[in-house]
Amino acid sequence: MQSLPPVQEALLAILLAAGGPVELPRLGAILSRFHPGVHWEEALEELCATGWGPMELLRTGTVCHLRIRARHGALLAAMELQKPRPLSRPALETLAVIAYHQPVTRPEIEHWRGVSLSPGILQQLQDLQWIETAGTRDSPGRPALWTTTPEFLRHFGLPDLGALPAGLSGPESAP
Amino acid sequence: MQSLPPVQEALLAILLAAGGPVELPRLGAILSRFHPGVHWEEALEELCATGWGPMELLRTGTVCHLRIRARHGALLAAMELQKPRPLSRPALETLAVIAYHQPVTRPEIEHWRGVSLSPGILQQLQDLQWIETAGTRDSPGRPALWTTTPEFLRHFGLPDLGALPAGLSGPESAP
Amino acid sequence: MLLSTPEESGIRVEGERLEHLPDGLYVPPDALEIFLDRFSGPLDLLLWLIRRNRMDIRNIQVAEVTSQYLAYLEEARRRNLELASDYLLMAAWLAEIKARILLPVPPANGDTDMDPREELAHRLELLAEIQGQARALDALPLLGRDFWLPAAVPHERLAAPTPHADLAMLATALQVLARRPRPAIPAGHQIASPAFSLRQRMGELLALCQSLRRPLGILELLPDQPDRMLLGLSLLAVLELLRQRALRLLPGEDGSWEVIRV
Repeated sequence: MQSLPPVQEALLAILLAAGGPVELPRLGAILSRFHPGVHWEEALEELCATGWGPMELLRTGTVCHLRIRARHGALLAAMELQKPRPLSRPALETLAVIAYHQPVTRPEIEHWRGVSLSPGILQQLQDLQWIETAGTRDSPGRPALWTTTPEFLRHFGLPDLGALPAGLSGPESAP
Repeated sequence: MQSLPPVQEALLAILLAAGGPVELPRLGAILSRFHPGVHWEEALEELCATGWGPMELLRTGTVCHLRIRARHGALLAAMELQKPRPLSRPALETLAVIAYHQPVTRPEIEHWRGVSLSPGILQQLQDLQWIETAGTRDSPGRPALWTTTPEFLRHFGLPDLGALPAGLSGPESAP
Repeated sequence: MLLSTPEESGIRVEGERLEHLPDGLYVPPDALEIFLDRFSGPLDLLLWLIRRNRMDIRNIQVAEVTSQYLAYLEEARRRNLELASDYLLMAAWLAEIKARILLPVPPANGDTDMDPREELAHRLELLAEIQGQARALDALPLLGRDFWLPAAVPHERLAAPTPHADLAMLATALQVLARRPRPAIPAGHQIASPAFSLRQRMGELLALCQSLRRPLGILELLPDQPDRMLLGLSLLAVLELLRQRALRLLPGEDGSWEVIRV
């Protein structure tokens, strides 16, 4: 069985555990700390050039991430691995607040949900093209205003926002 | 860089793309189709014995999955990808009632613990995606039935509910 | 371990660990509230008392345990500690069990009531079981603390599927939110009070810079009075003046900064 230089193994461990793109400066900082004196950039370049087993390593701008080689496409399609999972509860609640109370700012969403918003959620909903920003509120800090998109209407089969089913509105109105 | 035997590479591609446990019969069916005449069980056994780069391959019951080797723990902890928050004692006890006695209703949880459930606890466990409701009990009020989720198993490294450890007796239990 | 139980950690008073509580009232002054907080409820306190007295759950000396339990409650009441009503309910139940033990056993009359002592033992066993299971869960390795899993690696031809969400889920989520207790809406930060206003503070700072005609360091810009509001306003005023380009930032000595009137 092939063995990897320790810094390359560490690099792969980080990318595998992160489950998404990792910023190169952050990657470099951790690798230099755990493998002082080793050129992590060289290790990265080598992995980018050769890949590792079924994976390839991609570097775009200041991030890098893993991907399974194109040649395994037929195999993976046959596995039908990618079953849609339900939208996570925090994401669902955030989307509900935006849909029913738009336009809303991030602090308002946090107020409605009663918890602070973890950074990935708005990004995830944005990646799904269900929400977008539309201007800013004219209050201190000028927070961005979030609204749903036409793609949101299309995905949920709504002619317009007025067709959203009645959700109980809260005992108090939004701030 | 040396290359991996094709059936092992295919096996790893499937497990990596799945991002979780894969049923062995399904794995075998696909591998036999794409690599006819090759003993996929041998390839699996070899990978289980040696691991592969930063990962090890675990086989529990009829499923197998990948895990990052323990030696990268310090590195990944330093990455702070996900910081586990300690559970409060009431939350942990509530999770224990649900995990070991599912499906249970809220009044049943309160009966087991001998104290009423403060409102945030089920919410917290739900936000962690460790518990969910699965139908209602056919009794007055039709209370919701709580169960644990696949995410709960994943988080505690359990192949299935049958693998839950036996309860530990109290440090001061009667002699 | 994610948690500690009273049994494991003992009671700490002013940093001193008390392995064995003195007899009489078992918790020294001022520690009672912390002590009671450690229990998840009255049943938990009772279970602890029974274990501490080395009694068998199946053979509880109800009179003794009840008097100890009531002593805690009495002490809590004397110190005006707020106890959940569950604690009082338990006291009433214990009193009832005690009374029924003292009464002569009535002839069998088809009464299907569970022997109250039996029921208490049963409830305590349930709690002990749960606590053991909670400890077992707590001892399990935890993702992100003790082990790490590789996340799903994407493939270019297999786009990540759109997560499942439908309108019913959306409406339900909103209903759940409406029922969830929320912190009161913060009243917003009222910066302008009759005594100080941002505009006034900006004017004062500007006048100060103009009159001195030299770069001013941070300490000179802050108010003399130890007033939090005025301190905040002063910092805000500096930032606002910098933004309006009425002041300019200069590097000061040893890495500090100074401002000067433009």
